[in-house]
Order: sequence, then C-alpha cells, then structure tokens
Amino acid sequence: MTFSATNLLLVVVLLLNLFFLATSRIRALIQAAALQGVVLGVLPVLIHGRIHWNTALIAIATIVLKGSVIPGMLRRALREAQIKREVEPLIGLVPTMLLGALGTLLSIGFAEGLPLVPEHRGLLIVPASISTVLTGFLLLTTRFKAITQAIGYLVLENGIFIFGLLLLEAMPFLVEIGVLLDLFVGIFVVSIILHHINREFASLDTRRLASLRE
Amino acid sequence: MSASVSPVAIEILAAACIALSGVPGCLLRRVPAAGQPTATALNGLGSAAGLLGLVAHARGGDAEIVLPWALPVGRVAFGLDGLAALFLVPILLVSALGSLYGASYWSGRDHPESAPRLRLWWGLMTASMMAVVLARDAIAFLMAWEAMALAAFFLIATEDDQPEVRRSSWIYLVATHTGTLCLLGCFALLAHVQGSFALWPRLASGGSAWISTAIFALGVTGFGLKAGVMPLHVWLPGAHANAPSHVSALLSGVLLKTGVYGLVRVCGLLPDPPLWWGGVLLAIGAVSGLLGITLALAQQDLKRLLAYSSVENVGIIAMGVGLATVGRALGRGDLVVLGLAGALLHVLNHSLFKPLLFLVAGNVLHATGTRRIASLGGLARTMPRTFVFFVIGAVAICGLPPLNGFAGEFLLYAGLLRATRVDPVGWVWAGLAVPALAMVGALAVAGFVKVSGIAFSGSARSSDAAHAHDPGGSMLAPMVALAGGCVLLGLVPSAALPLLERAVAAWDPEIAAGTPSLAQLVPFGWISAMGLLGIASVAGVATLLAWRRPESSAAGTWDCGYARPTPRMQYVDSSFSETLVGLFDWALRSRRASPELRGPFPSRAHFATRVPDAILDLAVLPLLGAADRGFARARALQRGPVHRYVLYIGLAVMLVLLVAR
Amino acid sequence: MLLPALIAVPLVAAGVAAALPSERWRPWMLASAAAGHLALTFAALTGPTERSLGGWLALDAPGRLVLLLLSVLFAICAVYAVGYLRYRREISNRVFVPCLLVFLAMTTLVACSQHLGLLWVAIEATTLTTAPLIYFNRTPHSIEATWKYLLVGSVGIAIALLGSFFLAYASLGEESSLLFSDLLARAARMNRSWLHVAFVLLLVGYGTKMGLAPMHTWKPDAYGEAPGVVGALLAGGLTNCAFLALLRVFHICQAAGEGAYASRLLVFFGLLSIGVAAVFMVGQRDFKRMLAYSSVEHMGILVLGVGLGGSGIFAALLHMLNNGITKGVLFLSAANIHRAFDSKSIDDVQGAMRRVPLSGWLFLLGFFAITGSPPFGPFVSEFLVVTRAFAAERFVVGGSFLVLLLVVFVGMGRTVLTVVQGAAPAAASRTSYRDGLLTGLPILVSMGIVLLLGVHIPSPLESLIRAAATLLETTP
Amino acid sequence: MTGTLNLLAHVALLLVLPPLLLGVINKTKAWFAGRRGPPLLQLYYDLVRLFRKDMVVSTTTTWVFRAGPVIGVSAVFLAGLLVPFGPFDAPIAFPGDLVLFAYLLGLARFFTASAALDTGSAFEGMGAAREVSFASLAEVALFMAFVVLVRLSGALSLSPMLHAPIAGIAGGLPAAALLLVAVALFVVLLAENARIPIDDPNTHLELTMIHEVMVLDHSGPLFGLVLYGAAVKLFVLAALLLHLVLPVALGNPLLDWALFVAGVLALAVVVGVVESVMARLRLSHVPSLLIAAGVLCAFGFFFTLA
Repeated sequence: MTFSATNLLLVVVLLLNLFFLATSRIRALIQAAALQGVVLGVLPVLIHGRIHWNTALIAIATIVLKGSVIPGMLRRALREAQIKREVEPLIGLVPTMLLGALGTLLSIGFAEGLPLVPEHRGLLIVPASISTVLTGFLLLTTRFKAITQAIGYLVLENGIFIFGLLLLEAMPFLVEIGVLLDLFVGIFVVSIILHHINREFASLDTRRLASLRE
Repeated sequence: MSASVSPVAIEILAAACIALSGVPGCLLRRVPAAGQPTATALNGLGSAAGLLGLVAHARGGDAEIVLPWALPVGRVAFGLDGLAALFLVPILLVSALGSLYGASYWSGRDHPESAPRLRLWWGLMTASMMAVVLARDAIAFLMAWEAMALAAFFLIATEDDQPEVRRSSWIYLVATHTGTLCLLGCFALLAHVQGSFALWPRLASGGSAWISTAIFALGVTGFGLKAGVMPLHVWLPGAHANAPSHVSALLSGVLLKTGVYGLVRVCGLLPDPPLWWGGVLLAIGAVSGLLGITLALAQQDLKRLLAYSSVENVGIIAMGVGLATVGRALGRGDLVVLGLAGALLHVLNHSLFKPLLFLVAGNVLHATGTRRIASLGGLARTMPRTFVFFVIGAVAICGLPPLNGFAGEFLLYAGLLRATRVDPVGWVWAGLAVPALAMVGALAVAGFVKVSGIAFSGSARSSDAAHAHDPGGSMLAPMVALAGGCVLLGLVPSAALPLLERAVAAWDPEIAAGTPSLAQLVPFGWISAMGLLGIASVAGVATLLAWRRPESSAAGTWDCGYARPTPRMQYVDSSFSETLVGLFDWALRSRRASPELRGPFPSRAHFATRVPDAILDLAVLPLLGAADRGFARARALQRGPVHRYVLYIGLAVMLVLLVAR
Repeated sequence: MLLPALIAVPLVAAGVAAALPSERWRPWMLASAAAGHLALTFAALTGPTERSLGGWLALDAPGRLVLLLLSVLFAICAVYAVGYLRYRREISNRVFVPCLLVFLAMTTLVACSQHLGLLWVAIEATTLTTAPLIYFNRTPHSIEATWKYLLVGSVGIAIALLGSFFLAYASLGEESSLLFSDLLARAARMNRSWLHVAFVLLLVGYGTKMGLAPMHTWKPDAYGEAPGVVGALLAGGLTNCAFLALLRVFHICQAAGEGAYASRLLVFFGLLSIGVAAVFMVGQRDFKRMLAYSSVEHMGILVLGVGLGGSGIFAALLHMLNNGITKGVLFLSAANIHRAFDSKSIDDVQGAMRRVPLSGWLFLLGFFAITGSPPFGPFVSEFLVVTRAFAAERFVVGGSFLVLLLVVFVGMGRTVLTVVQGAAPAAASRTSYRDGLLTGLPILVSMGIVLLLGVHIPSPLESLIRAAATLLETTP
Repeated sequence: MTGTLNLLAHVALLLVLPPLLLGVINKTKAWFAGRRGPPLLQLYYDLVRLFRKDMVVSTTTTWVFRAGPVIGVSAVFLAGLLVPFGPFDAPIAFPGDLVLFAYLLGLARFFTASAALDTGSAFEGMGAAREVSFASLAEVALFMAFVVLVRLSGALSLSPMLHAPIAGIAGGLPAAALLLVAVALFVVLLAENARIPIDDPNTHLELTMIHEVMVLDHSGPLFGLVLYGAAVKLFVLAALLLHLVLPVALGNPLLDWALFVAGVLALAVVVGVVESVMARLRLSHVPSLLIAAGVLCAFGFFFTLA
C-alpha cells in the first residue's frame, strides 16, 4: 500500500511541475509551491511507515516551512512589488512546458541507468527528483521576473529534498534541519534583496539587472 | 688573497655589496647629495672585490658552494668556472663605470625623485646579473634572472611620466616575461630529462631527440629574447632609446650578454649536438647582423641607431657560438676554439665600445637635449673631447684594425674560413657566412661614418647643437677608462688570452684531442705588430706633412663656389643612407611622406621618411591587434542577464555527463 | 574543546557586534575576534588532532592548512577593515561587521568538518552571509552583483547537495553515511555510475563556489562591486573552502579507483578556467574585475595541479597558500587605489604610484607576484606545476599552461601598468583618501609573507603541506 | 740575402711605381682618342707641385679633415705590404692577413669619407654616401673571391693563396673558378679606384662624381697625399689581380720583377682601354654590377666543390 501511495504523491509532484511551467500568474505559482511543500512534508512518513521521532519532526518542519512560512514571505514580497503577471518569458509558455515534459521523460530514462537498493526499486523517487530539479532550472532560466526566479530556486530545492528521502534514515537529523534552515534563511535574504531591487529599479524585471557586462 | 676563501664566496660578497649600494641613497632622502657618492663608492668597492675574486679564481680554479638556504624546492648553489668568470668581467666594469657616470649625468639635484630609485635598481640589477652568471641551480637561476629583468624594467621606466617611455618599458616587460616562461619550460624539461634541478649539466643523451630539440628551441627563444637576436629583438630599440643613457649603456653592454651567456650554456648541454643546432645559430646570427645594421643605418634617433647596432653585434656573437656548435657536431676542435673564442672576445670588446658610444650619446643628450641626428651637427668643434671618444668607439665597433673590434672579428673570420674547407657539409654555411660578415662590417662603416659626418662634423643645424659643450670631468673619466680598454685590447689582444682559454675549456672540457691551443691558431703577435706598425706609419706621414709646414689659410668651404651655403644644405642622415635603405627596402619597408605639389606656386610642404621596425610594427603589433579583436568577440559570453549564467551551469552539468561517460 | 571554541568565538563576537550601538567601536570587535581566532588556530595547529562532536569536527592536515590561511587572511583583513570603516562613515557597518564574523565562523566550520553534509551547510551559510557584504556600497550595480552572486551561487550549491546525496547513495544499501572516514572505507565497493554522476555534480557545484569556468560568471560582478576587503576574503578564503571540499571528494574518488576519470575532468576544467580568464583579462578596463578574472585563473591552476596528481597536489596546496595571501595584497591595495581615485576604470585611474605611493607600489609588486615572477611565492608553485606536467609526460598540457600564463600576463600587465605608472589624468577626481597606517601596514605584512613563501618556506609549514599532500594521495 | 733584396724591391716598387700607372692609363685613353695626352710622368710632376704649395683649409673642419688623407695613405701602404708581388712572398704574411687587408681598406674608407663630411658641404656628403654604400657591395665580392681562393689553395694567408695558380691548378672547374674570380676582382678594382664604368675620374659635374667629389676641399699637400694614396691603392689591387691573370714564374728573380712590372703596366693599359670603350653607368645600376661580381664569385665557389 505504501508503495502505491508514495508513487501517487510523486505523480502529484510531477503534475505540479507541469503546472509551474504552464501558468504565468505569480500568485498561482506561490500556491503551487506551497502545495508541493506540503506533499514533500508528508512523503517521509509514508516511505518509512513507522513514525520515528526525527522523521516526524522533519515532516512537521518541512510542512511548516515550505507550506506556509516561505510562501508567506514570497506573497509579502509580491504584494509590495504590486505586480500580478509574469511578463512574456524568454521562449514562450508552451515551449517551456514541452521542454519540461521532455525533461521528465529524460529523467525517467536517466534513472533507469542508476541501480537502486532492492527496497527502493519500485519507487518513482529518482525520476521525480530529477524532473523537479529540471523544472526549477527551467523557471530560473526562462522567466524574467526576479520573484519567479526565487520560486524556481525553491522548486529546485524541493527536487533535491525528494532525492534526500531515499537517505532519510542514514542522514543525521542535524543535517536535515541544517538544510531546511539554510533554505529558509536563503529565501529570507532573497526577499530582502527583492525589496531593495524594487526600491531601486521600481520593477522586478531582471532585464534591467544586466548593466554589469564585459 | 689566500686560496682558503673560495672565489665564489668573494663574488657573492661582492654582489651583496653592490646590491646594497643603492640602499643608503634611498634611506637618507633628506640629504640628496649624500646618496650618490656612497652608491658609486659601494659599487666600485663591490666591483673591485669581484675582480679580485676573478684573480683568485684564475689561480685557484673552479669552485662551487651550496648555501644552507632552504629554498622551497631546489638548492641555492653558486659556482664559478671559466665561462662565468669571463662574463663577470664586463658586468663588474661597466656597472662601476656607469655608476660613476650616472653620478653627475643623473644627479640627485636634477632628478630628486627618480635618482635614489635609479641607484637602488642599478645596484640590484648588477648584483642579480652576477647571480645569474654564478647560479648552478634552476630555481636560483630563475630567481636571479627575473630579479634582473624586473630591475631592468624599473630602470627603463625611470621617467615613466612620458607615454613613449611607458610604451617601450611595457614592450620590454612582455618580451622579458615571454623569455622567462620559455626558460621555465626549458628548465622543467631539463629537470624531467636529468632528474634534478642542477644547472648546466653535461647530458649524456638529451632524452628523446624530440625532447632535446624542445630544450634547445625553448632555451634559444628564452635567451634569444634577452640577447636581442633578430626576430626576438623587438623590445631592444625602444628600451635603449628611452632609458637614461648610462642605463642604456648597462643594458646593451651587459644585459644582452646574460642572454648570450645563456645561449652559450644551452649549446653546451649535449656533448655531440646535432649539426643543425649550429646551422640555426649561424643563420640567426647572420640575419641579425645584416638586418640589424641596415635598420641601424636607417634610424634617425642616435640611441635607436646604437641599439640596432647592438642587435648586429649580438648577431656576430651568435655566429661565433653557432660556429663553435658546428665544430662540436663535426668534432673539429679548431672550429670550436676559434668560434667560441671569437664570440667571447667579441662579448668583451662589445661591452667596452658600446657603453662608450652610449655614454657619448649621453653627453650629446645632456648638452643638446635632443637625440635626433638631423638636428645636431658641428659637435666636433663644440664638444671636441666627446668627439675623440666617439671616433675611438666608432672605429672599434666597425672592427677596423688598430682597435679591439678587429681582434674579435679576426678570430671569427679565421674560424669561418677554416670551416669553408670542411668538405662533407660545413662549406655551405661558412661559405655564405663570410660574405655576410664582410657586408655587416662594411655597413657598420657606413652607419658610423653617417653618425660622425652628420652629427659631429659640418656646422650646427639647430641652436641647441650650437650651444653644446663638453660635460664635466666625472662624466669623462669612465669614458677615458672604456676608450683605454678599447685601445689596449686592440693593440694587445693576447691580454685576454688566458681568460678566453679557460672559458673555452669550461665550455667543452673533452675538446677533440690534438686541437692546437688558441695561441697557436691565431697570430696575436702579428695583430699587435701590425697595429703598432699602422700607428707608426700614420705618425710618419703626419710628421712628413708637419715638417713641410704648409701655411693653411682659413676660408669658408669652397663647395664649388656656391655663394651663401646654409647649414640646412648639408647632407642629412636619411639622405646619407638612402641608397642602402633603398637596396634593403624589401626588409625595411620604409615609409615616405612626400607632398604632391599642385598649382603653379606650391605652398609650404613637408617631406619625411620613417623606417618602422620590420618585426614589431609590421608583424607583432598587427597580430596582437587581431588577437585583441578576436578576444573582444569571445567576451560576448559575459553579456549580463543572470539567466544566461544559470544556463551555463546547467549546460556544464549536462555536457560533462554526456561526454565523460 | 578547541574546535568548538574556534567556531564559537567569532559567533559570540558577531552577536556582541550586532548589539554594540557605536559605529566607531564595532570595527574593533573584528580585530579582537580575529586575534582570538588566530591564537586559537595556532594552538589547534600545534596541538594533537582533536576529534569532537562525535567525530564530525576534526582538523586533519588539509583542514589545518585551510584554517591557517583563513585565520591569517582574516586577521590581515580585520586590521585593514578597521581603518577602512573609519574612512567610510557615511554607511552604517551594523550589518557589515557581524556578517564578516559569521563568515569567519562558517569558513572555520568548513575547515574542521569531516561530514560532507555539514560541510555543505557551512558553505551555504557562507554564501548567505557574504550577500550583504557585497551589497555594502548600496549602489544599483552592487544590488545587481548581489542578486547574481546569490542566484548563481545558490543554484551551484544546490547541485553540490544533490551530488552529496548521490555520493551517499553510491554505496547502495550498506549503511550510507557522509562521514569522510566512512566514505573512504566504502569507496572501493561504490557503484561506478552513481559515483561518476556524483563527482560531476559535486565538481560543478563546488566549482561554482570556487569560480571555475564556465560557472565563474558571478565572480567579476561580485568582486567588482564588493569593497576590497570583502573581495580579499572571498578570493583568498571562501574559494579555498570550496577547493577543500573538492579535494575531499577527489580523495574519495581516488580511493574508489576512479582517480583517472576525476583527474581528466580536473585538468580539463583547470585549463578551461585559465583560458577563459586569459581571454577576459585582455583589454579589461576595470582593475577590480581584472582581479576577479585573476582569481578564476588561479582556481584553474589549483584544479590543474590536483588533476596532474603526484607532486602536482603538493604544488596545488602550496599555490593555494600563495594565491590566498597575494590576492589579499592585490585586493586591499586595489581598494586603496579605488578610494583614492573614486573610480575603477583605467581611463580615470592613472599614476597611482604618485598619489598613493605605498598602495601603488604594492599593487605593482602584487601583480608581479601573482603572474609568477620568481622572487615571490606563486612562482615556486607554478614552476612545480609545470615541472609536474612535464614529468608526467603531459607536454601539451604543460605547453598550453605556459602560453596561457603569458596571455594572462599581457592582459593583466596592460591594466596594472596603466593604473600604476604615469601621472594622474587632469580629469581624475581628487579625494582626500591617502595611505594610512591601518590601511597600509596589513598589505605590507602580507607582501612580506608572499616574499617569504617565495624565498624560504619555514619547515613546519612545509611539513604540514607535505602531510596534506600525502594524506590526499594515500587510499586507506 | 735575396730575401732582403726582394723586400727592398717590394717596398721601392710600392713607393715609386704607382703614379706611373695613372700616367699609362691616361696615355692609353689619349691614344684611343687620337690625341697626344699628358706625359707619362704627369702625376709625378703634379705631386711635386702640390707638396710645394700652401693649402686652404675650411673653417668648419676639424682634425679629421687632415687625418683623412694621412690615414688613407698609410693604411693603403700597409695593405700593399701584405700583397705578394709576382712569385715573391709578401714582406708580411701570416694566416688571416686577407682579413687585415680588407679591413685596412675599410679603415682608409672610414677616414676619407669622414674627412669629406667634415667640410659640411652638400656635394662632399653626396660623395661620401655613395662611396660607403657601393663599398659595402664591393667588399662582399672581394671576400667571396678570397673564400674561393682559400677553397682552392687550402691556405689562409695571402702569399701561399695567391701563388696557388702559379703552382699550376689542374684545368677544368678550378680554372673556370679562377677566371670568374679574376673578372669579379677586376670589377672590384674598377669600383674601388673610381674608374669608369662605376665613376668617371675626369668629370666636372659634381652630381655624378663619387671619389672626386669627396676631395673637393682638399688642397696643397693634403690633395697630393690623396692622389698618391689613390695611385697606391690602384697599384695594390692590380698586383693582387695579376696573380690570377698572369700566374707565371720564370725562376730568375730579375726577370720575374721585370715581368711583374710589365704585367702591372699591361693591366693599366687594359683599364685604360675599358675606360675608353665604355661610358659611365647610371648610379642606380652600379649596385647591380657589383652584385653581379659577387654572384660570379659565388658561381666560382660552387665550381670549387665539384
């Protein structure tokens, strides 16, 4: 049972990835990121069945941070910048989606090449992780608004977190918390920088941020 | 000097003393007059100690010491052998005399800010040149080599507020750094073949032929850049023209010789070098000689002319080294002795007459403030003593009999003529090298007749030249010493015999058995005799003329009865050398800015010819410009938006994963 | 007990500095914390290797080397920062000083950590603390530089984290852990394809933090806009932490028998970095950006040295020391020149030797040092790299290395000499900034160290480097 | 005993005979032109007249003006001592004296040209420029000839080298080489002594002169020295060339000396004939003539290798 539930949630994550690339409304992006954060929070409990005290703590911390605190910060930055829509991306919405889908297929093929430990054999974790990383990467490279790039970075971190699930019992608690803390402080500093960009350039469009060149 | 103190130790102490000669000058800045005498005194003391060390070496024989100094890698080893001793003589002499000359030429009063610094770098440069010649370990050699290069850079850039000085010091710096990198590669290969960093080993076999060729190529390029042989001479004219005159004297008199020292050592690496090594050096020498002197002929700036003539002289030295290497390849001991002795004697001679000529140029610059030959004239009458020194230097540099230039070229000719009779292979190069050397000699005569005729004779072409006057005693004293050296070595060339024989023995210890010694190969006695006979006959004819006591009434130059001749009607340097520059135009590519005269009454017109440096202006700079434009296009990588930067990271991961499967 | 103290002292000082209200006294916290840290470092270096926090923190030979460099460089920069901040009163240093101290703590953590995950957390923390440092000048350019630094740096570090997980998972089923000792023990049995992908990801990840090409794009902007003292710390300190991480990963790869694979990649990235730096340095109009490219070049040299293996590793470690201190000299003297002319472009900045003689001369000597001129330290290590390249019969690598060094010299020389020589152009703005004791002495001291490293390396230091090199070569 | 006699004869001839050569040349040219021409001893009369006259010295000159002719004569005289006359050895002979011979000519050229420039006149500058330019090409041909002779004779000193043809070099290629070298040396002789076709000694248009224009301002004894020096130089080069044209030794010293004098005078007649038959070359063509002489020697050099 647990296998099919985990795979189900991973499929949800894959669908969310496609959604990220489809929408250009930033508010919806933040909602989706929050949802993905919650899903990631639930996954560790599902994979390991028995509730060990540190797995539970990590699950709660992930849900709290990725589900509400970080999206809250991003929303506040969005409200301050008074922008609604992402401007026309570098290569258009549909091509990015196609690239995202192609990326997912590639990640599945790539995952085949990597042998897995017997108990993880059926899981979709590696493809999901790589696909999420690629989605985050696409958001970073094709979108222009600074806040969308921050969200792209967040999705990238989620992808890596998914892969981290395989090593949950080996990874010491301190490091997991350290990773989460770093993510939180990262987004906190990014939001401060977004505030300063908005104050200085009166817009979050990173095409203005290209005057340092050779 | 008891034999207990090894000559190397004396040399190192002397080097240390000279190195510190500039320091007191810098410390007591408040008393500008005090710095110079202490610097010159310390320099002189160091040189004297150095010469004493050479005398001790002459008696004591080769010596080597390893200082207990823990370099990060390699060891600080110094050694003194015949070859190093010979190269030390010019370093010590020219440095001491140049410092004496610089005392009043570049005194603390006229140049309060740059004089102390110049003396500091002067001392450091001399000391590091001594260390270069003494070093017996690759790391110590490279350290001394770069210290010398940097000190020379700071000396050249003394007046760095002028853009021309900055440009030429920059070209020098790039050239010298290229040389250092070549040497880096060469010593690394040597360490790979030989296993240790010990210097100037006699390699049984140079590893694979390919590696020994690479060692030779890198060594010749690295040391050739410093010696200033033809294609690698690009930095030399600019550096010599823009440095203070006594610095140019040190540069061309001695710095080029460290490059030659390196060439000689590299050629001595293999016991039986391939024949083409010698051939390449002979060819480089001939080309440097010919094109060097023709470019000198075409120059309109006195110090650039002398700089190009240094290229020519280094070319002649390279021909000597090439001949010696050919001799080693063929196992002909007499060619080795004659070639190397000819080259080394020319090194000694050149380090006497070239600094003399540069100090003459210094006097002229000091008195008239200009280096342009065409605006000088009549200096023979306004600066009689400088003119005498110039004539001595000019006769010596053209290799004309009574003076020392002749002895050096005589050895080279003897060697080349013997080489023409080597039947299997040697005849081609030698056969062509002799006429090349002859032409170089004749062109040198043309070049220095031009300078003596245009710059010194005739009437002054500008007011500066008219008001010139001879400098004070302290500037003339070193010139007397150098001129004396030229005359002495000219009349008694056998004085340098012991020094030369020890150097040849150090270079090629297992010389072919039965090789006659240098004294037997070359009739030094006859050269001295003919020199004295020449002077006697001149004196005889002069007394005959004086006995006749013809009353000589003075009048203006008849000049075919031309009514009012003006100084501007005299021949000018570019017109003097026009025939020869025309003859060599395929190499010189001279530029001519001549006005087109239109209309019945043509307006004021200006005619000028300019000879660019063939290699620098027509090959190196355009090439670098093209590379610059190519790099500019490549810099589009950093165009600014952050997505492109993140894309690079993604691409890097994917490509590496694909390629490095 | 020493290691936690090494990390705690800066953190406590950061807390106190944040609390301290007076702008004048806060910089002195820097100097005192640096002094304390230096003392503790020497105590830790001379003492036995102490393990604490359950074996996660331990100072092995490479760690000691990096810690020593960090501590010395921070002490130099701290003294300089006191003088610098006294001049820059118009901007509050309430954020600047604490961030610097946290930066020191985190880099010390990197040097001591024996756990790949903990090391990652520490490096990520350094990225976040340096962002406000780069933003110190509050100009639009510095915002752009900070944004690029943060984004590219974070993406790079995220890839490194993914690589760490791949590496942990490579031992397939055995109780996977990220402690170096465990990883080394299990290295022989690791799965090859997991290991290859892990190494590539770690190389690109930490390569981004080191500034290897093509991941170097953030460096010219960040170092160009940050104040000189931050540039010195980043170029001399942070890059070496990332290099330490790469060294440990390379060690694991070698233990797993994949040394050849890893070396080929390192040599490729090394030469690529030197080449890209050379191309970008020619015709560079801004002397701070030029120093950033010089840092890219020297990171390439470090990686090239390690890639060549054998005595190349000793050369790389020695070069890490030489490069760190020389970069300190260059960045700090460049900062003085920048303040004296209030401009970074070589069109306005000329004749530095006349306006700020001490900084001008040190900038010129630093240039000679960094381009490998003999009397100074970097020459020895670069010569060893060339010797190793030829000893390993890799003539093409050695030859192209020498050619690229020449191009770098030409590119850098043109900029430096224009800045240093000649007379100040008439249009140049006259500022009141001149060489002071606090802003001049530290550069002089570090120049002395560079000269010392070139002429005579003290034996304890040499044995430390030798130990680090042998440790990295021996597979358990 | 005969050695010192030959030495005395050598020196005597070197001192006395040269002016006669120019007399013979002028006589031949006059005979060609169908006029009586100046007496054979005309140059001796000129020299005596000049040595008795006073001289006018320009104010712009220095000691170099006087040194030019003095050093010119003594250098050429010394060069004469090196060249063997006829089958007899030269008074001074040592390995490598051919280099000294050439460089003595160079020394003479250096000072005569400097003396010319010393007067500061435009014409003399022109003459000096042409003199040193063409001399550099002539010297290449001279040395190339020496290299051929060294290859053939195997000796490094002038005396044994020039006596090799007398020793009867076998026919075939070496003889051809000697012929080429002889022609080249003849051209060099014409160039060094300002004879037609390189330079016209009797022209009055300064723009076309080379040697004559260099001595415009010399007068009195100095001019005498110049003329005497030119004559000695012609005599020495003729003696050098004679070894290739007339490599004959009769064994009896008196007859040999007579044969030598006759040979030299015959050469003077040949020069006179050439001057009467040819016109002066355009100045821009002179370098190609001298280069042709050098190429001839190069061909000779390649012949010696067979």
